[in-house]
Amino acid sequence: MDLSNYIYLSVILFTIGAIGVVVRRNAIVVFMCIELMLNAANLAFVTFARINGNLDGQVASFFTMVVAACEVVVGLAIIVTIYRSRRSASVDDASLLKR
Amino acid sequence: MFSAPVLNYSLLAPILIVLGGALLGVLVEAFLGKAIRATAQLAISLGSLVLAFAQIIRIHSERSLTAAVNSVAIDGASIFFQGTVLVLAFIGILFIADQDNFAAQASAIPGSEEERSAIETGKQQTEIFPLTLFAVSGMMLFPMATDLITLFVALEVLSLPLYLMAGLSRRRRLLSQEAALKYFLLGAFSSAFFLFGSAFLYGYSGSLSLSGIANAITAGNGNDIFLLIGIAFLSVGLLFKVGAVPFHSWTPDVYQGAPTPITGFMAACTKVAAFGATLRIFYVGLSAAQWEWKPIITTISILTMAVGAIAAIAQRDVKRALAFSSIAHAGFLLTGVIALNKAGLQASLFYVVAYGFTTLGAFGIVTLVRDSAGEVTDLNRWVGLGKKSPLIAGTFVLFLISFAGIPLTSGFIGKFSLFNAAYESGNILVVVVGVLSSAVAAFFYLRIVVMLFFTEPANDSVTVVIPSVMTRIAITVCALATIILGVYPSLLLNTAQTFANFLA
Amino acid sequence: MTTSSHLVYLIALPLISAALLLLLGRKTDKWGHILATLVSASAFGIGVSEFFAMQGRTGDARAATQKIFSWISVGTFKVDASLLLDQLSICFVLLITGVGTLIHIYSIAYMSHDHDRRRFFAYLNLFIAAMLLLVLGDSYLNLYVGWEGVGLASYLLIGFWNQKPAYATAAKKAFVANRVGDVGLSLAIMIAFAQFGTVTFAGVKAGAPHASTAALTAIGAMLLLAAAGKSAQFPLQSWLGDAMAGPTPVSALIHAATMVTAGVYLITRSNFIFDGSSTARLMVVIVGGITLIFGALIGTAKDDIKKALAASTMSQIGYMILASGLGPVGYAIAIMHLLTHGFFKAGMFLGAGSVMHGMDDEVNMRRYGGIGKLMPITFATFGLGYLAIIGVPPFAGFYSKDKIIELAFNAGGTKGIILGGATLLGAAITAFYMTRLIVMTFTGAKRWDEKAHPHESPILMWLPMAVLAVGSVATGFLFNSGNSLVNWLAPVLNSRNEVGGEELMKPIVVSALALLAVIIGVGIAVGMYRKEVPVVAPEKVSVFTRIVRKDLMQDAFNEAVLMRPGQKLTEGLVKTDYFAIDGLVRLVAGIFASTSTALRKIQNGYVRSYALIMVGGALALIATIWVVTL
Amino acid sequence: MSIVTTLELLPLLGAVLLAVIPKSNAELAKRVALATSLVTLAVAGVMAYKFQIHDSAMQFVQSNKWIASFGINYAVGIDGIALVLILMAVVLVPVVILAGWHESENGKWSAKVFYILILVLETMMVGVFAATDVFLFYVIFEAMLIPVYFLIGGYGRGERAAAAMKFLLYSLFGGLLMLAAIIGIYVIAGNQIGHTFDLAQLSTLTIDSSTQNFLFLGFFIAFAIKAPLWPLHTWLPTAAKSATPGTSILLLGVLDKVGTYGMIRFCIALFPEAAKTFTPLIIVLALISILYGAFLAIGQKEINGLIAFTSISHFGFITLGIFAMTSQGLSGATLYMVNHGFSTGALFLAAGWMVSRRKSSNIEDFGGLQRVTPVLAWTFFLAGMSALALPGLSSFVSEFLVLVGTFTRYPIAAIFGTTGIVLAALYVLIVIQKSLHGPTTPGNEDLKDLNLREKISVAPVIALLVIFGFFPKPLLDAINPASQTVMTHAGVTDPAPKAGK
Repeated sequence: MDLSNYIYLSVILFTIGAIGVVVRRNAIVVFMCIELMLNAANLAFVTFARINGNLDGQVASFFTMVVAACEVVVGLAIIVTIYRSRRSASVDDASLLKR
Repeated sequence: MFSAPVLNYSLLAPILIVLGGALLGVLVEAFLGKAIRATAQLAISLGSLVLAFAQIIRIHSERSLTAAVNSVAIDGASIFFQGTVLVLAFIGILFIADQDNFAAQASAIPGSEEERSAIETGKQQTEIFPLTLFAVSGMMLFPMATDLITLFVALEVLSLPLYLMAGLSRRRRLLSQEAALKYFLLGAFSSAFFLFGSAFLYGYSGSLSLSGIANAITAGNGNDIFLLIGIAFLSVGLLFKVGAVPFHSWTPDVYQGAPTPITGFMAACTKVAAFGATLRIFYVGLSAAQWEWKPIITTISILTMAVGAIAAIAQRDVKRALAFSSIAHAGFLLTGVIALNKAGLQASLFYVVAYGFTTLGAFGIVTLVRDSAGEVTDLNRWVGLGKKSPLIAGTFVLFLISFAGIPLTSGFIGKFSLFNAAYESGNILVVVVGVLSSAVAAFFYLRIVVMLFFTEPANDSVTVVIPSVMTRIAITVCALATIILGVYPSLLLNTAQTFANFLA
Repeated sequence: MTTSSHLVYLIALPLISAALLLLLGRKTDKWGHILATLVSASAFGIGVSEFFAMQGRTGDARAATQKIFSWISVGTFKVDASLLLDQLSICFVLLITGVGTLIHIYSIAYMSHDHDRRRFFAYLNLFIAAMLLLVLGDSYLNLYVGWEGVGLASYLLIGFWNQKPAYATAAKKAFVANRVGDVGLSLAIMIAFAQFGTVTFAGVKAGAPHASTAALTAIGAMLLLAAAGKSAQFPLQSWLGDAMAGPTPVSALIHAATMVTAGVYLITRSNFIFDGSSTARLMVVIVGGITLIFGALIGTAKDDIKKALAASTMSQIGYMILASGLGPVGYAIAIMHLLTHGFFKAGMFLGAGSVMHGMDDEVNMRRYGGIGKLMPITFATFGLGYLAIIGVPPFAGFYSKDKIIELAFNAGGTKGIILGGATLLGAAITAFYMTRLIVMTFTGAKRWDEKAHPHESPILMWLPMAVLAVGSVATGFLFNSGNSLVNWLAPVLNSRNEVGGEELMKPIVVSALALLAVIIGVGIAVGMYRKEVPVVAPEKVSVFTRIVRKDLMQDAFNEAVLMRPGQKLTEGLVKTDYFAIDGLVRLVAGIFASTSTALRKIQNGYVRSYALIMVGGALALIATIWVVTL
Repeated sequence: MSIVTTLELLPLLGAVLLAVIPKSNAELAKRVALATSLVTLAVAGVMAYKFQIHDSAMQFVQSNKWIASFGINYAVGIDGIALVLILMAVVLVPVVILAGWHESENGKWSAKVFYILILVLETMMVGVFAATDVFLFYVIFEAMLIPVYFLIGGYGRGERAAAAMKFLLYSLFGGLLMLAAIIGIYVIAGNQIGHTFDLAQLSTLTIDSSTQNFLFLGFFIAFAIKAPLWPLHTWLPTAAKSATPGTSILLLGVLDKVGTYGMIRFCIALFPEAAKTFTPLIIVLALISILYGAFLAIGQKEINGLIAFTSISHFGFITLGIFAMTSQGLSGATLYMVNHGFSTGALFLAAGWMVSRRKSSNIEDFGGLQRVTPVLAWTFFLAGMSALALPGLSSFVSEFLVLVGTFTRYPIAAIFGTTGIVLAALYVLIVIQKSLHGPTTPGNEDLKDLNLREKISVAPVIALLVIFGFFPKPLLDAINPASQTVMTHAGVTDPAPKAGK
């Protein structure tokens, strides 16, 4: 079947992720949406690897996963601390810094 | 069919040393007693930076693309940027060394018994040092990376530690943690864009390396939509890091929330690294597609200069104000990207150094202005500081004047060379907007001068703490650099000229 | 041309003494007035010796020049500080230094009670120096320096008692009116330079024949404006009356004998300009004619003895200006009247001063009366001056004024009739108001209150008066006998011997008419004022009288047309500056400030809105690139 | 090393010396400052003596590499125009120091800071007129703002902070426009003759007219702000009202001349064509300034504001003379710069003394001073006479030269300009009457007259006003060759007399 559909899919996933980041309040969910965007990128990489007929894209996707994992570690650490200190994971509550 | 990758360790030595230092720092943090921990950490960090710099000097004339299987370039620009990052990081660490700024135990809940005891018993955790070193290594890698993967990895390596460091303030921890959260979420968000952009560039060119992309663009037989999306999203990632409008929103909040020494470190070193990468990407990878991206980068640079300058006027918090001024400066630096000529590169090299010193110094001064509850960043309470401690206030004014780009300071030479490069490349509009917005910015800087010197002090308990030796050294160095680079810029300009080249 | 080496002393001496008296200040109070008088006298001495030296020389050699130093030299604009003493300027030198010295002497006594006498004499010397420079300068620019110099001296002397606000205002008024005239002089010089590439009299004279009539007319008009300012001619006449605020010797020297006649000097000196433009001459004549009637009318209603004399001065100078507008010989006649007038008017002013001296500074003639008996010498000298001015033969005024009337009639056609009529009318009115003055002051019953003790002035005061009186008797005959003065001046003014123009009527007839006019004027005056004079000016008088008392509305006019609009304009501009120009700047600043606040509001602290902004930005990026690449 | 450089270094040396002496010893600081400025004056005298009067080329030239990679040199050299302006500056500085002996005392900082700022400023004043490298000129042009900013803000009166801010922002705005223009011409040079900022070389460029117009405006606006030309003038009165007399003298007397000097040295020299294009507009602006400034001076209730507006009127005359582009106009304008420096200096000194004695700067509060403080009154009177360009005082020569020079090319403009002399008489005489004449207003009875120090400080200025009034030759001889060079470069000649013989 036509490979370009995978591209469309990745674009759709990325868009969903982006929308999620903008509309969802819970920090965890926001973070998930970002992960979704990363994976959309992965999908694009793999597909393009297939289209271009070289492996670079797939290699890239592995790197991405690793980096994403690190990001999870750091991200959760931050979110947890926030949650512990203010008993809420809502990103809207964290809005003391303004103006 | 796979051949084991060959690494040229001697050329990679600087960055490896820093990484090594970072790992060592982790071990120290784990095993050394609290008595000597801090000292050891400081020694290790500074030591590794010095060593790394020595290596830089050793390899300063080396040129190679194959140091790490074609994914990093050892060329003039990368060496210069690495050197700059190291020097600025060194000064940054001198500020960081003042442990009083950082949470004794990041994991402890703010105001909890646990935290209090940690402070009393001096169980000060010092993970800040290895984190800094990790960030530095990322910052060194970012400007030298020549393929999208390495760029992405470097980007994350420099960002992740910063996210954490932003949350480590001892006082106002809620704000600090909030800053960390915002920085992290938005940072990750932007790197997603970066990654997605890289994917599409790869899709367009079938190659991950900048040179490959460049060739593909010149060849011109790819799907332009991919190229377009690629450029756009990649730019989003980069512009976020340099803090350009409209991807700047995080800057004021994070700058305000993060511990001031970290803010200074971020403001200076991140800009260097980010612009290093940006310049390389646009000069090496995308120069052939300049007709696509020049207009938008021009628009963005204009927007950034204007918004940065104008928004600063109404700020009441010194750190936010400096954040906006750093945004404005990002705008000026972008003119160097648009110039897309050697002059532009040289100017940018000079500018990042000049700006780095000045901005570090400025934030360094902010750390000194305190009351019983720690730093005072409310500008209205800085009123009359010139009477209480003329020297500190005077130095701060010096930095402001340099920001404003008044002659005989490094800021002026930087602006001049950037605008000159932009004008040469025919972007006269940018130059005009540039000069006008610096006029606007000047108004804001002068307002601070008036507060410091010409307004009667409101007698509340704002004091200036006697700076620790290291802070004093750091500030002095920054001030001297600001003046010397303004009065006799040839020292650096010539160096910049020799190093202003990319290997493709 | 003879080159002389000591002309400069004429100016240097009084200038130095003025500087000394001003710089050394009170230290010189004791001998300051002596020094000043001696200096003035020695200047007169030099003048006389120069005069006789001149007599000794013939033809072109009579004129003497001295280059002192090169003053300004830029491109082709070269002006030397150099002096020219010719037949014309020597007349003035003698008048200025001669009358000047007499008045110095007079002032020693007159000002003896003023503890600033030294400053007064310094100013007088300053004036002498400036006035000499005015008449000795060999170029229009040098003349300009003297021109403004006398203006300054006049300003300082009118305002000598400037602690009285009215006096200070009078001084300012005089200066400003003169400045208006100076605009004319400056422009005349500029046009001259643009036309001839030089501003020396010789240069301009040489160039004049080659210049277009339009240019000459322009220069002439501008010179006339200058003359009007300095000589209180219509329409710049209004300052002279107020200038009487100055001490009386000043009025005598500056505002009667010398400075105010500088305008006449300027025009006669520029004869080569006016010869080239009949239009310019016509303007001169008109201005002169108007002023001589104007001044005479004002004179009829003045109760202040000095202001009455001032009005008469204005009118007499009108005669001179008129004459100088009537062709070659006119210049000479004008100068003749100028000289005679210098004597009798100065004399009468000193007389007035002497009266005031005796009446402790009372100036209102309605409070005089019958003083003649108490001040016989003053009365006598004044009387001689009086006979001279109204033109009774053989007194000085008769010769000069008669010539002018004759000239006026011979101007030809209706012009001649009008001008002649005007001069005749002027003569009649002059006779009227002068008689009125004499009658009210010296004759009739005494109207002063008991405090005043009129007494004859000391010798230092009456001696100068006497000398001047002699002058006002003899000079006319002297100048006229064998046309001596006209011939003397001929080389400079190329004035021919006989009175030009076609004779309308025989000279003897003109003289008869003039005499008739005088008799009528005197008769009316005697008729009106021989009987009791009310001590306060009667209120119920004709509109005409009221207008005349208000100096024919000259001040009202200036206020309504110049002052008030000027003040309005100033206030308007001050507001404009604040609200419009500076306001615009403030507006811009305000815009920036508000934009900044708006931007601050966008920074609302919500991560999600930041993310939204980023997404928007990203989309904008794509959109723009799209547009660009299309 | 060129004597010009020595002249620049001397005050700087003094400043360094001041920096090390104790803050407490104000008297010593004053003495050191005065001594330095006097030595500088002496050296300047030597320079003037060595100056070859008939040589129209730049003299005492010196050029060292500064920023090699941009072809920027420390290049100085002076011609007649620069010479007379430098002399004016170095004469005024000691006068200012001596006259304002106590000026530094009620400031925000110690006296020594005040004098350090003054001396640094003197260095820059010499440098800005001597610079023959456009970049060097710009650097000094901008850097000069800083000491003045602190002099106004730190030692001024009233709304000093706001005034200092307004001053600096206006100047900075203009300066930045000029920076853009400088970069522009630098780039053009790079394309034509290689990267340089050397004035002489830059003036040989061939620039197409539209670019030339833009670059010209970049320079001109900056200069029109400095030497305030209507409508860019509003900062000046504010500054003059707040600054100390000394600062005002240096600001209006010297710094603002950088504007008019720049018009000659840069606007006309670098962009002759554009200069011709804009001449009509500029002449109109100049005339507006002349009359507008005069009217507002008449309308002022505050004495320093009045002086400021008279200066705006005078700057109008100077600009008029410059752009008349005749030898009389140019030389006259240059001479005018010098004379205005002295006469405004004298005015500010006298006004300053009046204000400091009366503790008020409202004209209404003075009155009858001639009876109370005769010497002070005479000083003010003479300064005023020179402000209205009374013949016999130096300002007359320059004003008349400007007008006659203008008339030969633009008669109408000259006529309008000439009407300004009536207004001048008004604004001077009105303030003189209000402050010196009339009965002594209550509160002024026991004002002190000038003391010896004050007399000594103002005497030379008055003397110069009189001497140059009768003997301007030395100055003109120095200026003429330079202005000739400007004209020949701009390719204009004086109009010939109309009535040829």
